[in-house]
Amino acid sequence: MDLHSIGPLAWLIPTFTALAFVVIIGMIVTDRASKNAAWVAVAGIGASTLLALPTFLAALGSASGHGEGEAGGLAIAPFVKQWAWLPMGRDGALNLGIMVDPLSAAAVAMVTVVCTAIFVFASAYMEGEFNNYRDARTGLPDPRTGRNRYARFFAYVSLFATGMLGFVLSSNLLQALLFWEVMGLCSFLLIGFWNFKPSAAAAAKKAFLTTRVGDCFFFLGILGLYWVFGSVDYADMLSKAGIEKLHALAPFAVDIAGHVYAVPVIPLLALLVFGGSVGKSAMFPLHVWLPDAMEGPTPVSALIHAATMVSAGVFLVARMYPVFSAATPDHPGYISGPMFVVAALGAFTAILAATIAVAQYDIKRVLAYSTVSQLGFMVAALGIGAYVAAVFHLLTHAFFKALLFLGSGSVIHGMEHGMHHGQDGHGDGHGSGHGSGHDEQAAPYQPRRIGGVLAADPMDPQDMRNMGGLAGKMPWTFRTYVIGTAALTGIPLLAGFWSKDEILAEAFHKGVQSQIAIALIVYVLLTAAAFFTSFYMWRQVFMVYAGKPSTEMAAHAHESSPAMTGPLIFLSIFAALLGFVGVPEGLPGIGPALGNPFHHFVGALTASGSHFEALAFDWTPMLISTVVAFLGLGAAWWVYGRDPAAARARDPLARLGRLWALLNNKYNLDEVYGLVVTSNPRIHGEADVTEHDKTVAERLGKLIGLTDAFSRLNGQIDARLVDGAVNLAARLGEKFSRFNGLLDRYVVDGAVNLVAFAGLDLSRGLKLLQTGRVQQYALIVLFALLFLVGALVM
Amino acid sequence: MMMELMPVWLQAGAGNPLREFLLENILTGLSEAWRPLVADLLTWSLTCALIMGIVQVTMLYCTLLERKFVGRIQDRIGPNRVGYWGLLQPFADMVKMLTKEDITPAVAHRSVYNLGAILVVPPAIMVFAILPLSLGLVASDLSVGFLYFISVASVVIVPIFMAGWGSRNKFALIGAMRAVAQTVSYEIPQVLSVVGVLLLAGSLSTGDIILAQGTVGSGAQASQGFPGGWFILTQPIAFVIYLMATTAEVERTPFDIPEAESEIIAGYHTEYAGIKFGLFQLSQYFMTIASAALGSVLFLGGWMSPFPGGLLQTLGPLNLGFFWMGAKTLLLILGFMWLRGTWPRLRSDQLMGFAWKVLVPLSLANLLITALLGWLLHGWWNASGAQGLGRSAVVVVAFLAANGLLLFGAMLGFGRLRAKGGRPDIRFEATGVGSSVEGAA
Amino acid sequence: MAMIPLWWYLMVAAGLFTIGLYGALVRKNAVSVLMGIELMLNAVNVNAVAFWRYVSPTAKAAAGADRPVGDFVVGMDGQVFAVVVIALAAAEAAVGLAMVIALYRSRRSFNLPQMDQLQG
Amino acid sequence: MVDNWGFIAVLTLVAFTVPLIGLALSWLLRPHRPGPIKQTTYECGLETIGDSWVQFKVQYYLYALIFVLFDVETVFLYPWAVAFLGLPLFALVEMVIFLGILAIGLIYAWRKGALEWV
Amino acid sequence: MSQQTVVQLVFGVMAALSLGGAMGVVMARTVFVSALWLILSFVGVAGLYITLGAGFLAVIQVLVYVGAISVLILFAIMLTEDVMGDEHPNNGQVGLAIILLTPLIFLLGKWGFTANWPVKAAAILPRSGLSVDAATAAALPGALKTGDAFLVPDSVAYLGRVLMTEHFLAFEVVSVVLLVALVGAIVIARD
Repeated sequence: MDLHSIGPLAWLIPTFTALAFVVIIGMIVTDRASKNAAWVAVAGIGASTLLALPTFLAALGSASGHGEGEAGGLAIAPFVKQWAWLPMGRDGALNLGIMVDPLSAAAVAMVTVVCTAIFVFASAYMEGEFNNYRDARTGLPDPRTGRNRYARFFAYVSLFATGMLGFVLSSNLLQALLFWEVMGLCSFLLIGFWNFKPSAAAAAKKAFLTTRVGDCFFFLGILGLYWVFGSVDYADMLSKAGIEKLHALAPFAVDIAGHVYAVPVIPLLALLVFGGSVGKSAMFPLHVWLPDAMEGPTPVSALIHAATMVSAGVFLVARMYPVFSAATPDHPGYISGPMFVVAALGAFTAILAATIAVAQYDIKRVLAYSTVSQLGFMVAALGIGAYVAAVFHLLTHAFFKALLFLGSGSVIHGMEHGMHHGQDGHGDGHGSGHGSGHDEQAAPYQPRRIGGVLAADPMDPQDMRNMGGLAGKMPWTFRTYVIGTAALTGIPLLAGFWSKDEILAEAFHKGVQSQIAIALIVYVLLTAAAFFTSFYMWRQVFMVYAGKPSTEMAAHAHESSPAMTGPLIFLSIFAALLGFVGVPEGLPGIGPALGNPFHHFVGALTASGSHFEALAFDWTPMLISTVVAFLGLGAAWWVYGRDPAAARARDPLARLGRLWALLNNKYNLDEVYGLVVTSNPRIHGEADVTEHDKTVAERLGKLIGLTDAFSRLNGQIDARLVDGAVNLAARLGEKFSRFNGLLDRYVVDGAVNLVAFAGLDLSRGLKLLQTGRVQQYALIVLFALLFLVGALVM
Repeated sequence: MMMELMPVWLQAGAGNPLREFLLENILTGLSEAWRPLVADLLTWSLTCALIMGIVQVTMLYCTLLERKFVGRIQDRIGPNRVGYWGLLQPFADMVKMLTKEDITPAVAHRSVYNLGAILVVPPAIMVFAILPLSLGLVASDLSVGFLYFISVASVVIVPIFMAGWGSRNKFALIGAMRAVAQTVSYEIPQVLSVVGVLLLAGSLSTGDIILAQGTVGSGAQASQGFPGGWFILTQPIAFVIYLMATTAEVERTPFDIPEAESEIIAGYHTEYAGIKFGLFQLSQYFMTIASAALGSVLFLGGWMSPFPGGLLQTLGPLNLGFFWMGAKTLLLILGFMWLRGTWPRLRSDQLMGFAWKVLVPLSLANLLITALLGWLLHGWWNASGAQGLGRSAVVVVAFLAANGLLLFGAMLGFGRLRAKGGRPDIRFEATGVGSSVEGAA
Repeated sequence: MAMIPLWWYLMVAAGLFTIGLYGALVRKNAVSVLMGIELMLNAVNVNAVAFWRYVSPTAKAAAGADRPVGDFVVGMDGQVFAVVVIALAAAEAAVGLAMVIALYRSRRSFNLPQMDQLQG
Repeated sequence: MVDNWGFIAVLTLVAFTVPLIGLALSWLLRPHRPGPIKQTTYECGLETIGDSWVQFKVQYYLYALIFVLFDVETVFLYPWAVAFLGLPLFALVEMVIFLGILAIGLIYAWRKGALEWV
Repeated sequence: MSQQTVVQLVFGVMAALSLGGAMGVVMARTVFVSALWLILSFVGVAGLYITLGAGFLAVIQVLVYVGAISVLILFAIMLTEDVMGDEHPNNGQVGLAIILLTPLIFLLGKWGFTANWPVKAAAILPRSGLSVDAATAAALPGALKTGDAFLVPDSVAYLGRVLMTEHFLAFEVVSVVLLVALVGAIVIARD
């Protein structure tokens, strides 16, 4: 099919899901909510898929059909259709539109397919919500609210899919930001879906506010890019002309009141845009929201972690790649400033999250940190210029991570059924009065700590220490889960192997052969992270599936319904086979036969005209990564696989002592944030703020030279200030910059100096800044405006 | 379209014979710079005087007519002492108003209180600018005529609110709040119901709207656009909605909650006496007349003769437009009076519910079917060779059928709502006195 | 034509804008602040319509100077802008006043200086 | 149709004179003997309790709110209606969408009980 | 000349109404009275629209601002007890605001006055009933052909046509904004 015949219809792809959203909301409003809501949502995303796949194929056809050599016709001229949204003066308009290029075509196909599987899975998974909803306060069954909540869930996920599809297909940055924020809203709604649980409500707030910090940077970046290009259209920014403009601009002179300052504009803008990605893709230091996002229903976790939200951050960096790479002279092997930051942050996040994941017990939390770690892989790959590898990993990861999350959902579902079964058997009245059909963290229990690590809650269906022996109970879940794990850990021939290998190979090539320091660091860190990845994933498999059941729950667990296992099997096919589209051409045997179509398709970077040459094949990194993967598997077997039951009862690695506790407590990062960013535990997302946490916090407070008095004072100040989005965002920004380093500190000082320069008393100025009085803010804005205008005019 | 047909001597601006006469014969001594201007101002002033005269007299005798008519309905005679058949009664009332002592409550906010009474009149007079008296006898045929009427009429709520608030009296304030809430609620169905008419007429100008209702069939007055004749034929539901909404807009029985004397004395003008009270009455009567006139413009063909082929449109050299216009307006005014004589007052909740739950959905539906039918048929009625009565009959029957279907559907729908225990429902609820009910936070 | 110079309108708009901004900056009462904002929106509208009237392209410009075409204003951009701003002003007033009412319910006050916390 | 706002300006001036003339005439003719009892607030002879500038219920606001938004709708409806018969079907579709979205609002208000006058 | 004087006089009255009303808004002690001044200001702005030849906008201004938004404001005031006025209606930043606003109005005035706006010499506004030649009609979207003449579209119809074609996105977005405002305001205002 020709892209020019199907391309103009691409706007329908997000429209179908949006329509599903509207229809379901209509069902709720007219009190007609029923299980049909799920089918409306599935129909919506299904229609999107049915349109997205031909679009993808058409793009594929255009890319290979018209192109000469590697740079396909499509890559030179992506399909763009725009409508004027807001005509602005004579020179242009803000547009709404769609852009189909290799990147967006591949991403939109991935998103729709994965979302379809997730939606089908959710239709069965959320049945508990439908059937057994109980009022949180009275504990009485409340079928009407249950119906509505079930429908509302599907409305939200449909809107979520709309956000992602719209974002991916956007033809300009502003529209992308719009859909980006739609996703932000939906993540808030969905993470807090069980909002009667304080922890879920807190996690939702945390996710929302944390990503907002990134979004502020993103928006500033968009404004800056508009300032430079006079347009926010990708077609203008990423075209050859745009890139040339970028090169011409790189060190930019700003004339303020006669003084000329050289401002490195492009790196600055690139980093601002990257700020958005840091928030959305949960890079350090804004990664804290993602693990807490587990408070949402499991399909939501799959949605957020695999197909949509976090991919959006990586997608953004990939989309804006020309801007990132353009800031510096264009010679091979040179890593530009912003890319250096991207690579370092990515690699650091990868290893940080991978080590944290090793010490988690919650089945979903392990996967969450795994996601953070894998996102680190992708971002690091982009940072060292491995564009194709990063996009490839983005796609494969979406499939197997969705598979793993859905698999964990199936496990939790089975465990809950086991729990109810056990209750019936024992006549135990436990569990009544909780609000939902699912009991993810519902039971009241007294948290104990053993060696600084929270002990298992025996009624927690998500705690891996309560599992075991599920391989026999849930055969299909087990099989697909193993495929997903193998794919993620890079066992040869599965999807993750090829994509991860490509990243590592590029890093190896640049680090070892081209002698680029950052690439070498990235390579070492990522290889280590790959080892940990293999270790914690196989640890999880052994803990969950191997041996004899550790609890009654696990003993009575049973396989989920076909509506849930079906999507698992479907996704596992992709997890197993998708990698073959990106096999290096140089690989003896299958390589030349398969021809690496993915690289040829995506490798020609959209519009900018440049494209990526595939590396010459090298056995060394591939062998190393294979060895690393099997080493991790072996280590996991050695530690956990030999006697799974004992390992569940007492973790062998707990012998590491304080290091183990530190890892289990995520390097105490939440506590550090609690002290430095906000002392309000409500946005921690941690429901179980225990005495231990407080002692940790205090110790840390002393550690970094803060007295108890200071923390109390700080607590009081913050308690007054954490009262809303505006104030909080300002506070977060300010505190955060102080925490984060010299650059930001410089900005804050600059702002203060500005106030002082105006002749205002310094302390009064600071007081003015934080009174919460809107009119004073407005006055300050007016003052700043006049100052700027005055500076420009004179 | 029919410019050449119009004797434009009331029409403002160039071409008005009166203006030309003044220019050529009276104002010859003035400088060129000032002459047209003074001529304009003089013409306009004379026009104003004419309008004011007609409107004032109509208004005075409307009060008498109302008392007589309602008296008849209630088996009374009505005023019959002052003058023959009570014909001088309005003037006696006027004298009484003028000579009564003016009492301002001590606690009132004086300036707002007085301004309220003053400001309530001008909008009610200003709306007459766009109402045509006859063919070409329209003072200012604005291209936004109908909207001008609605917006100027909606200004009246501001002085009403000022009156209620400035009096600093609980009854007055509650009356004002009710009046405003009711007026704004019924403004929406009023405005929506007319959209169908405007759509078919293709203009907001009152002159154009009347011309679009050219007599059914062919003849000198056959409309060049819409062939359906008077809009009451093609928009009956809109007509009924418009009448109801208008009745509520001018706060007449059965929609006179704002001045329900059994509950809140006299509503927002409780504290007004003498001429100030009279000004409120004046404004209300003006608005009633203007609304009736607008109703006849929109739905009854304005100054057009009701007979086919323009029979009795002219009598010799005299255009009888003003007669037909007056007769139709009077008919609608009598309709309002009839309602007042026969209907009990509605309750607040019924009143508000009726506007939003019945009239607004109904007028929206009416608008949609009108748009659909208009779009389907207008190509045909513009292009088809079919002329005359046949073409008109097809259009009228089509619209009538659609209206009938709509009415049927609406009844089914509202019936189902009622059966489901939904709204609109009828519940007993004492409105009680004053702040205890409405003042509750 | 041009019986009134364009800059007269711009002056009036500037005055309205500044007065509205003054109201928004200094009034304690939240409703008054909203009124100030409405004034500012009106000022913007006056500007938009004035520019539409005085500087928007005419048919002559659109058709090319060599053609015998009247000087009709082409386009309604200024008016469309004003209409949309009016709609947005209505939406803004509706939500803003609803917020004021809700805040009043919890605080028993209209005064902005007392509303320095967003926690209810 | 010649828009003539000049006439309306004159009519406005005249319209303002009407109440003023009435007031002036009345001021000449009427007696003026104010007294403290006369100037009390009228409440059927009872003493007034509390200030009359009382607080009202939120229902009034909700009505005004819905009114405002529908009023704005008419701003768009009228130009559409006037131009409608010369426009393609697309205009009808647009307006159906426009009205549909607003109807959702009305239904929402209805279901939330914002239209109940209690 | 004289006609110009009168038109300028009318402009002056309208400008005085709008600016005086605006001053009243920020000077009045009672909120209710502030709202009344605001209405006066709105009426003045409507008058300015008329002098600009935008009759539809003037009417809309009265309908929406005077007839609707001010009602909303008045009702919001009545819903609260705080209608008595305040001895100190301003917060503490009057002086600061005046200091900052003085340069603002100076700047705005300077730009308005000195900027070289490309003012059209004799632009004619669309107004129904004027017939034009075919060449002009070709440049005017919506000119109707009746017989041999081309009629300039009525400005209201012209506006409707533009809203439905060129600016249809804005048009549809407005409906969504109104819906959101309606839902949001109901949620916020109800208990």
